[in-house]
Amino acid sequence: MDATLLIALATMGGLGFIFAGGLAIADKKLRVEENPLIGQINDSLPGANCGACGRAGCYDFASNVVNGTAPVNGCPVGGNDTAVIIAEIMGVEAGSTVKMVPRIMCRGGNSEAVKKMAEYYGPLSCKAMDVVSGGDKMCYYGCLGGGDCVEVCPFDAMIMNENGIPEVIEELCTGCTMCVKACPRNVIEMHPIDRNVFVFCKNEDDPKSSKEVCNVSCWGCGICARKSEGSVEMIGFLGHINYDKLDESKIPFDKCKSGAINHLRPVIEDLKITDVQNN
Amino acid sequence: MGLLSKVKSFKGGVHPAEWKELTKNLSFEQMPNPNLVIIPLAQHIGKPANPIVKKKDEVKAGQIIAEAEGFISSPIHSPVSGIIKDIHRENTVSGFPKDSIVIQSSESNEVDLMDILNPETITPEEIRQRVKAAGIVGQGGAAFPTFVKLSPPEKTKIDCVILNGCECEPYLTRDDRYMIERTQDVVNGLKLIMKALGVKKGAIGIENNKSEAISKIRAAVKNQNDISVEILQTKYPQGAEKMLIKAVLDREVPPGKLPMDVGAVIQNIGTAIAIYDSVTKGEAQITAAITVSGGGIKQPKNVIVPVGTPLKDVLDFCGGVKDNAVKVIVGGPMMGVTQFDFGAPVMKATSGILVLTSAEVNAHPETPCLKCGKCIEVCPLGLVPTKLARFSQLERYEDAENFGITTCMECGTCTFTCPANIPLVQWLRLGKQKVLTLQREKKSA
Amino acid sequence: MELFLIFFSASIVNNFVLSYFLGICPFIGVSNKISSAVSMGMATTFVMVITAIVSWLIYHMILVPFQLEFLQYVAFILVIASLVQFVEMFIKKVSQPLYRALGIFLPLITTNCAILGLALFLVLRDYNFLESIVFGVGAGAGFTLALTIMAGIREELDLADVPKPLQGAPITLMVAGILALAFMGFSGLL
Amino acid sequence: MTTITENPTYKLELASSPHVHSKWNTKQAMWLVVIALIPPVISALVFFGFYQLSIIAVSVGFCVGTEITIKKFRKRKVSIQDGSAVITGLLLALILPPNFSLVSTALGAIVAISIGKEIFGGIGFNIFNPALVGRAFLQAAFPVPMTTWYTPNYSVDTITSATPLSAMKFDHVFADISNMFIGNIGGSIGETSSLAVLIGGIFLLVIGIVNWRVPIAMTTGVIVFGGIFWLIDPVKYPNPAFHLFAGGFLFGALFMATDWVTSPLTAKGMWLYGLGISLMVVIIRLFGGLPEGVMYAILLMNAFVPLINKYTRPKVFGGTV
Amino acid sequence: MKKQVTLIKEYTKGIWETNPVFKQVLGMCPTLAVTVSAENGIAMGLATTFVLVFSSFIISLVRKLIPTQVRIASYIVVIATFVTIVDLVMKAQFPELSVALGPYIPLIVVNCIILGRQEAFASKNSVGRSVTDALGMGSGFLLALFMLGSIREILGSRTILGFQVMPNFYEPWLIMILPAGAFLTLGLLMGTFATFSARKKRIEREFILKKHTSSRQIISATEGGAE
Amino acid sequence: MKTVVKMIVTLSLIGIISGGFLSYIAAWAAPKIEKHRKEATAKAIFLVQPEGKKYESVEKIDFECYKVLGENDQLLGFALPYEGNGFQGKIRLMIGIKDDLKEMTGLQVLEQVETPGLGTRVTEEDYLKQFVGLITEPRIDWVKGAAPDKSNEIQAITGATISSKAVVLIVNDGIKKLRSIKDSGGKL
Repeated sequence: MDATLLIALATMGGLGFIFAGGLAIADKKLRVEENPLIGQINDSLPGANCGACGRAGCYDFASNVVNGTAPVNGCPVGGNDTAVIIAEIMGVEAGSTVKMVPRIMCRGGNSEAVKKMAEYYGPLSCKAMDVVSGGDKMCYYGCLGGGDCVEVCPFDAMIMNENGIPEVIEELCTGCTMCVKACPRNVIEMHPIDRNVFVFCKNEDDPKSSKEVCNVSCWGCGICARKSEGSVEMIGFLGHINYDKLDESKIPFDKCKSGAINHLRPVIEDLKITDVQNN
Repeated sequence: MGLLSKVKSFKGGVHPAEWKELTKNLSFEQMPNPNLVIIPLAQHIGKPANPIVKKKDEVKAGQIIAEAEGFISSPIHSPVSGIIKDIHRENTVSGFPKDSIVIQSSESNEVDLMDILNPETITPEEIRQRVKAAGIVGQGGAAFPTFVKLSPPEKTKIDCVILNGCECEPYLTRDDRYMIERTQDVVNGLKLIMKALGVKKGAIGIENNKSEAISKIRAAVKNQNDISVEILQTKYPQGAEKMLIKAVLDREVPPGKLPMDVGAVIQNIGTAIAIYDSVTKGEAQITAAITVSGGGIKQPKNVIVPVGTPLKDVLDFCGGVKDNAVKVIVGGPMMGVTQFDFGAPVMKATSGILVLTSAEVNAHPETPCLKCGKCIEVCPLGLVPTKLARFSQLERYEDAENFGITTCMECGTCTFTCPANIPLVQWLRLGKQKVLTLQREKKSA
Repeated sequence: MELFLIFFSASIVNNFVLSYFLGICPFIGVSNKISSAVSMGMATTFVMVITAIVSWLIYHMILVPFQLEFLQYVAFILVIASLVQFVEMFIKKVSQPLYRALGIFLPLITTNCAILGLALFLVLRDYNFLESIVFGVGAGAGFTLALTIMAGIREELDLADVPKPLQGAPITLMVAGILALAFMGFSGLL
Repeated sequence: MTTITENPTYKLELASSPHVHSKWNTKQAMWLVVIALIPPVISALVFFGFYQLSIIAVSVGFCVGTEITIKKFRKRKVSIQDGSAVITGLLLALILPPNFSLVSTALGAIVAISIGKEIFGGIGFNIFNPALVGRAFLQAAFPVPMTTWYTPNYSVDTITSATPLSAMKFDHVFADISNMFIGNIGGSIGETSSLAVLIGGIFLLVIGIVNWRVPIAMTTGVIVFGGIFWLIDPVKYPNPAFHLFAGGFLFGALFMATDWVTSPLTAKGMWLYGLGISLMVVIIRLFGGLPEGVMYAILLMNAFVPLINKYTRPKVFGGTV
Repeated sequence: MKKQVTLIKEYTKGIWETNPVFKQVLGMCPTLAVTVSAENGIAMGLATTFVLVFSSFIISLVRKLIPTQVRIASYIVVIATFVTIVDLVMKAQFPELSVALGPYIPLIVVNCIILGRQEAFASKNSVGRSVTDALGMGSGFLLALFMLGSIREILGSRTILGFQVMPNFYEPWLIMILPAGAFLTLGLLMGTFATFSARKKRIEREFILKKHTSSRQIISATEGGAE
Repeated sequence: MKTVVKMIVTLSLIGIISGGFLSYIAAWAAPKIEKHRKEATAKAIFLVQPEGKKYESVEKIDFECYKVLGENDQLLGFALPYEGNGFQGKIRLMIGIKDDLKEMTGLQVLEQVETPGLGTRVTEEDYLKQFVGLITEPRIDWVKGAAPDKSNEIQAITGATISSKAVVLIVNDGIKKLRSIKDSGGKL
């Protein structure tokens, strides 16, 4: 038995010696220089090389993260902890500035607001509607109401309201801007969450045209710009709020006939779930 | 006749119901000037024309009201005499509003004409200048400025001009009527084009369902050795440039290339007539010959209307629209655009106005793709529409590009065939636009 | 003929993935694109062949003569782990294109049960040296085949409206289940 | 826009081109397939008795029920009227052995629709033929009842019998071709009568619902591959005609392999697919452990279809992009 | 660098939150192969847990001594040693079980769960924490294997842990003890888990949504402006 | 250089420790494993030779075979572990046969990987007991669907014909091998 033990020790020791030596030499001779970030990220990964991320092993995933082709939270094994570490390595800061949320710059929904001339037949998707004569709404600037932004939101943070215009659920929104990219009309803009005043229109046409297609469009009368001492500027026939100089009290909301310049309705804290349940 | 053995064609395609008998035997009628004409500044591919008139200016019919802007552009002439009412954005038949000149027409029927030239002694350069000055654009639908087509780059060798008499879109009979009523002018127009390009070979491709036109044209070119009449199988989209070249010359135009690159120039029958008229009569392109047809119109007609006439006036001239109409289309039923605003005007390249009833449209609700492969079978360009549409739907534009989406010419055969009624063309058009945008961005970056 | 049967059995009838459940992790992980599936398959086949050779040698030259069969797991896995690491470094140094095409899949192979399973099967079935190599090639081919079919199906499923909870691993497993059903048609071929 | 005219009295549609449409639609095609399945159903009743009607009813019923349930659960539009679930039910019933347990039939139907189709997202997205998935599941779950066959027109004390294929495989007895053509043999409910299958199948071919390439490729393939072995040893191996009319070959070729969803998209692909199926059929029948291989062959080739589609994509007009 | 969580949390996360089978999709080979019966599942789960815990113990103990280049090789040798121990003990003491689990015991060596935990956790944490984590992961794995094994055994052989639970007229589905059945069951089980997670998320969302609709922030169009 | 030394030392050390530890465990386990194996073999042998009391390995042949001895050490017959191809993989049998090689005393299946529920039915008692007292000359045959009427026939299992057949073929092969040794004058 002693012989077996000795041979076993010798064999395993020998194998260990040979392979450690081989790897050591290989490490010295075959080392290839690369982006140190990859190595750092690789070290922070579980290293199981399980392929659960869909990449060919941890190293591949790490280099993909560095190249920007893989998300920092792409490793399901490491979970959240690993994601935070990787994000730190990559210098992706989270939550250092004010939260940005998307705002929909159009109110021309299914109600009387926007004129429709014909019935659209085809896939209910904004991007598809846009290629068929620009959708069935007469306005060529506003929300098409196909709900592409709702569809694309990875956090289910958007809903279509009863008026056929999308709405953001701020609690769920992470500010990923997917909806902004999905909108073929560029109606959705990112704004700091504390901004309250907006021009809810994108129609750049002359007053007559924009008035004709929509009741709630910016008619381009410019009264807000004239009275608000620089809080609002007119670019062409469309008002733009200058958020640097914004003074809410100066804006003549009651003078805007269409209500295109408006503020978000303040959150009414008391109106809670009980009310809805009663309905 | 021995025709069958000689019928040429291409791979793929479909056979939609023709409906040509509605207007096949009706001669052109001249429509009176409307009260108001709307002239979009972008009636052609390329840069929109630049207006040279102001509000309240008085203009005469045939007078230039907008100049060509750059090489690929075309000047625009006033189709009526009257007063400029406004220059602003108006809806157009493409479905998108464009900057337009609105003219209130007056009683006067006076037309400004250019000098008449002799087609026998005219030089190629003179033809090109006249075509440019007359603002002629291709009548095939794309509205490419004809002058540009007649001025190929030095290196490009062109050996054949093909006159496109296929008119493969259902309903439309304009080219058919032109070939029957103005047979000799068509041939003379072709000769002018051949002269302008210095080409010795000309061909007129006609689908074999237009027997009257075929026999008339044949008679007209009997003694011409340089012009041949090619009888083509009646199949959609026989009249597409690439398909026509394939059928007549057996050459394939590579994706992203022009017919010029394989030595061919295609011109529409209507364009040939316009060129002939501009030379022999000095007329600018201020009228459009269109077929007004479909089950939803009271009196189907072939009419010649002033460019800029609102659809409403044309439809009224043809007796008005029946109550069971569901679609009003400008262009053919396969590639045309549905209209929602009858105030939109007829443009230079408008070939027809169709009013269809639901029986003709034969629409069914969309169902999931069953991968039957019929769209692939009929696609004349060898694409896989079902995959491309799905890629475009899922915004996988890179894959779509790899599958050759930019080759698609939106001919509509796939959607026509699709038993699941998937709006393939719509998705393909979307994908194509996105891919082209992405390509441009990549290039500029 | 015997060799052919070993190859056929290892690659199709007793497919490692579909009837022995070996190498499931990469089968689920790396089967989302045909191109990477093929590369992964090639890399695995390559390592399988080398493993077959080396572990046969170690087992028959060292472990059996010294009656150390109980060390086989430790010895085999040490061999595989080091070998894979070594091969990876080597390819990375020698050819960058080859590394990108094949090498990046190598780390994934260390913990691929199919490799260790192969080594153990060699011992269990008492294959001779040549048979071992053929077995390695066959198993690799079978793995590549299963992976490529799955990748093709998954590329197709990317376009499908798969229910959300089933997306990813669950649908892959279920497709594998149906594939296993279909491969049952080959049972009894040998 | 000064010239917008007021809405006319009729409703206008805004849609993408083209604005006309061919006469075919999926729903129509599906119900025509159902019609084409009537001859095999009749042959089933003629040869195996009216009990088979209850199998068919249970199968169809559970297929339809499962589809409705899943669609409701997923909050998707229920599209049962397109007939696809009915077809799956009919196909599944027709490839089961006669006098099969109704409970198991129901299980097969549920599996066929849920695992064969709905997990992929419903009709159009499935990779495998749902009816065959159901049948393969049953074969694996209940191997004994699934391989218990009855002679046609059995008497009260049911007699089990071998199918021509198992007779060929295990006893080297070749059945009479004319009996096989008429259907007077043991086998699955709807597969035995080549005549009935041909009537339905040719109907589909003539009206152009199924592509002719797949059945023709399969027939060619089985004649060639089967013929090669027959020429090598006519005593041991059956002749090609036997292959053609035995088991579920014709049924598979005309109704199963031609399924739009699970067959390749292109003509070239269809040829490859058909030949692949027939090669596997011959191999499994002659050398495999199982007597019949059409089902497995089609399932296997279904798995290859995405790859076939990828590599037989038509050439883009005028060359590559 | 990392938030320190309680040991209890460290343990329970392996069972549900990051369950190695259902969430991380690791260790598929033994999961699928041995779960023909609940008993086999338990045995495999225990064996894996044993190896996992002891490897974690050893590796977290010596984690600072091992140079990175030979890290994987060293870990895997440690793991393989414990697997061999399990194998030998099983052969010696439970020969029947050893036949049933057959060639899958050695494959514990390459079970991604074990190497994964060593790399991700044991090599960075203290002994106590590593062992707790290993126990949690092991329990999660055991739970998953037991569930899968039970379902397959009940449907495939009408029994659970050897006791008949399904009535006699129930005809066992043999497919459940075949590879195909394993794949399908695991797929469905994972789908069910995901459905539950999704439902949990949806309920949370609906709660927020209710709050949202009651305090809607965008004025609807009909409310218009000043007119 | 220091890391190289460290690498080599670490890995070798781990290897040595592991090797030592495992030898220790193996030394403890080996006799037990051997015992289990013997017990399993003995169990199978006495199942196929129910009257046997003792057995010993047959020497000087190149395969495994056991002589089974009765109460008074008289030779009852042989127990032959033999394997061959089944439907899906190898089937390993323990064949019990009388010393004249003309009649079987029993059959046990040691290992098989047949289709569960179908092929695995060859391990069932109903099938195996057919082999008790079965005449092996000229060879064992099988019939399908009906009770056998000859003394060298067994009934194949419905639905598992191939596996049943395979078992018969393996038994025939094994007996043939024994017989050839006996015929060539070899000592069993």
